[in-house]
Amino acid sequence: MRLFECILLLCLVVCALSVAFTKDLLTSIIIFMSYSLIMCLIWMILQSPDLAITEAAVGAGVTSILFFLTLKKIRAIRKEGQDEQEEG
Amino acid sequence: MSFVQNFPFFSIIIAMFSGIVSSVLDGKKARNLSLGMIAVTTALSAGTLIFCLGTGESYTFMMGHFPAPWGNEIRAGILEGVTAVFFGVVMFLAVIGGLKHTAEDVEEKKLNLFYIMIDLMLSSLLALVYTNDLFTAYVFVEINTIAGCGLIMIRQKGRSMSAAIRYMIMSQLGSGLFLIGLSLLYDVTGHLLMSPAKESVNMLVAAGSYRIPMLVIMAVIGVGLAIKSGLYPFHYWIPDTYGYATPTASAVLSGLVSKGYIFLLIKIFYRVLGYENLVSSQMANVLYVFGITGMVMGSVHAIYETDTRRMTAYSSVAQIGYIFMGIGLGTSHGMVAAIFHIFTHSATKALLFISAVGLYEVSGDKKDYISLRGAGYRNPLAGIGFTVGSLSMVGFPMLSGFISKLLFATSALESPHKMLPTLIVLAVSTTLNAVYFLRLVITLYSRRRPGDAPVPETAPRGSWQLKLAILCFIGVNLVLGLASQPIVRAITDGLAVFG
Amino acid sequence: MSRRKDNYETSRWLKFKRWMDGETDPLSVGMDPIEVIPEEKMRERRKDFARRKAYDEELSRIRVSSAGKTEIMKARGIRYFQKFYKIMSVILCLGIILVLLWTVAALPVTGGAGNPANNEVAARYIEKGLQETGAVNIVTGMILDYRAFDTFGESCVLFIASCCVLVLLRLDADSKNESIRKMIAESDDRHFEPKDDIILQKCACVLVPVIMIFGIYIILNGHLSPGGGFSGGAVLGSGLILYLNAYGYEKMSRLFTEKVYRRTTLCALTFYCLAKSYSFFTGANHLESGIPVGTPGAILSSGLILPLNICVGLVVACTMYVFYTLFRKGGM
Amino acid sequence: MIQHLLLNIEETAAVILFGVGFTILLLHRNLIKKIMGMNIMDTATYLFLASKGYITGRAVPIVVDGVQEVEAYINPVPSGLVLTGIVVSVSTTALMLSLTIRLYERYHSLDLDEILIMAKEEEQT
Repeated sequence: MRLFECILLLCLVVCALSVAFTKDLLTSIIIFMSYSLIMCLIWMILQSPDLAITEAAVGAGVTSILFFLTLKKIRAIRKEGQDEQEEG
Repeated sequence: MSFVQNFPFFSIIIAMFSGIVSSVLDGKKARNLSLGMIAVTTALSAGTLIFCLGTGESYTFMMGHFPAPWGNEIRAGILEGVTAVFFGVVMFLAVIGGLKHTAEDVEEKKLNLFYIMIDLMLSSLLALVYTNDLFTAYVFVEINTIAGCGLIMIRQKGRSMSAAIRYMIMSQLGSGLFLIGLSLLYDVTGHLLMSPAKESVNMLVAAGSYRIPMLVIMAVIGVGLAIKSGLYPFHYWIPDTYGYATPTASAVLSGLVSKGYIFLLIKIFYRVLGYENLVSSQMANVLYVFGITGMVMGSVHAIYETDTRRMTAYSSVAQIGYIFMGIGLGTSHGMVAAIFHIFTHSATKALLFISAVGLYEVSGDKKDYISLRGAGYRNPLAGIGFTVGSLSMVGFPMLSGFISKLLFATSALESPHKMLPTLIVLAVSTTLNAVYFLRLVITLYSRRRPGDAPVPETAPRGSWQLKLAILCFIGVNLVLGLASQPIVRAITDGLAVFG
Repeated sequence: MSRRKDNYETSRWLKFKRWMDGETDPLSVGMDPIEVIPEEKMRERRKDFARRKAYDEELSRIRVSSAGKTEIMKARGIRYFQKFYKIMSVILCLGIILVLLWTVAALPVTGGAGNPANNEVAARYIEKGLQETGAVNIVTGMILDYRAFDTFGESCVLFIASCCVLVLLRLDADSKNESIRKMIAESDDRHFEPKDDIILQKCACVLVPVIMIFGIYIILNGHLSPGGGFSGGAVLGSGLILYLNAYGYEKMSRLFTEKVYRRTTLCALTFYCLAKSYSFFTGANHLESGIPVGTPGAILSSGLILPLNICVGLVVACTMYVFYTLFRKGGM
Repeated sequence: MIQHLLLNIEETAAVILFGVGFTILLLHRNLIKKIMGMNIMDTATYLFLASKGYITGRAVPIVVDGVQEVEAYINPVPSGLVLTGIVVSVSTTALMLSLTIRLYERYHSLDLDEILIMAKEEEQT
């Protein structure tokens, strides 16, 4: 169990670093989502199911949805801008 | 237990409740509710203050059925009472003074949301003043931050939104550091309430254990709250934030929000970490150095600015430097001076921002200070208000700034190592203050030149609310300047029972 | 590129590397990747912006600034600053980590029963929590009874954040300029809204009730099992979002409008505020609160905790849903 | 020191994550990355707190079979604090993301420095 926990913690650090270094935003959001899920597992190991359930619903769920929506909105705005440019 | 002792709790809850109710009201009703709420909470705080002055002691108030180390608690004393009354008064006048501009700057349908921010801002400030629990402090710091961000970006201009995101980023950095400091503190003491936490901190210090964590805790909490209150090296968000928000928001943010954090910092230093530990661990000296750098650099930046409101904002950086210098002096007199300067600065800065609005109104809303030439004749009351504020900042006798400078100077005489640098920096900073504030005042009262931009023909639009607010602020300044003795005594007494 | 061998071209490593660099995006076929813009493009981009400004009604008054000398100077200054930035960021990161590691090395060992944090405070929560609060889940009992003021503050944080998002993203139909933008936003949204996607609808048909029931279970059993108002509310909110995605705004508006949102949050928060004020007031004045604790373990037990959990759950579910709709189209 | 760090492996990981998140929040230029950095920083603090409540060999703080000895359960305080903290961080995330959307609508950029320059130019002209 201890070994498993260490591996998970290592994964966390790797995820955090790759969030910092990936160039594509969608990729980094997905990595961030998996970061939340790993965090949720660690909290399960640390005997706090309350936190795990909240993190799964909020961190991996709602926060990621909000990030995705932001990205989508930005794409929509960008598209609009491009259309306008072509017309002009 | 007398009924008056419930008042701090009532004031926090009333402020929160009116915020919640405002979400379904329309703008005007929300405004009236908000104004009424601020008046009521100020009265309640005054009641608390009178009660505490009568007993001369502080008391704790259980939030729930469980006593100290288990349940939440708030605590009220003379110092808390004075601060709460003062915050209430400044908030009320700032809201009154900016009423007309608020209605112009905010979309009509979103006006009630603005007053929700004001209500929750006041409740969080009161909670920060009264709280006796570290984690409650964290939660209300967050409310304060988000409400502050809301107040900045409610104007929905490009510049104010970019200022808002900058403010949010810096505040989040501060909150993150503050939270990790709390976690470390919880780890080594096992308490979140201030009084038990202080007991175990004292035990740890006496036993000499956990030296490194204690040092890091002090550093991290100090830096976190210093970032949030805008001490010099972390001040980059201040000019944009104060310069481009709606007038009420500028006055509230500069006058109250940063002061709330500083008050919390003083509270944590006194009631948890122990001021003597702070002094012996050299953290006080670090704050002192930051403070005196800020005093000089803030003023230098202000001299280079041409936009009046940004200039005033940079002067805030310098004044926050004064407060941290007072904390860093390491004597109780220095602390009294710092707390008195909190009051001075919030009254004066709010006065400056509000009367600057009155001057802009008659000069065609130009940002440049040159365009204010002659504005003092066009809107006399705002001109007088701005002059009084400037003179107070410079340290003119009879006004509040003079008293706080006097207090700083006398307290500096007590600490032999810091006496010389403090006095020199005080003199330099006062000179620099005089340079840019008097330049502004002279501009206000100089004749217009032929090349100046034409002044709009409209008569001075200064509403009666603005005039009332300016008059009251001048009054507050004079009270702080002329009748400073009882206030200083109250602060001294309050600090004595604070630890 | 052309001189590379075929097997390298198709190797997984290259694909992975490209994916990491954001060149190709296997996950979003047909969508253009949003990447971090290199500095060289900045001036170009700013010109784009200037051109775009002409279309913008609000910004039309602002004259397109000619790319004068100052601008180039600024861009160059920023480029130098950025290199400095990168080096500084690494140094700062390492510095913070080292200081904190130095601290951690001096902290008590994790998992030790005798650590300072495991003192009489935690002991009382465990030993007497069941009798004093009636909650089987000690954490819930702690946050909703012993330290309820914090939790009330926390709901206010959520409330004020939703107010700020409303300020930023709600498009009111009244004002002239905004109405145009609302139309744009709506027409845009229809691009993305799946119209009668049969697979999604059938899946949602099965999943939405399950998610809802799970969310309600978490809320109602907050004092008996892991979970509580907040996590349950988030689950409920995501159920609502799924329903919205499958069936569209029209069907949703029969069930949930802005009025419903406002009233629900108002009622829930008012009840929360009044209930907790009553309990704080009686507690501080040493009065009996008169709220029965009930038999621990039963669903109707533990005094105010169950209704408070329901309130928090409602607020959170509504807020999450409202965040979603505001982000998507700026209204409900 | 290294040995002690290995004993406190959760805290070690937490402070490393804190440093990474802090740096992303402070110095990354992309706004969305900044927000993610803020989230990483917050969750790192929560991991730190949660590991402070953990006691080896003890169970979840939910009373089972009426056992109410201190020796049976882990410390419930940090869990409660973290629950509160998670709500705070999701609220600030939503607020900052909505600000990002508004800024992108206006300036068509996610780069904070660029946004600040453009805002300044817009003001001056």
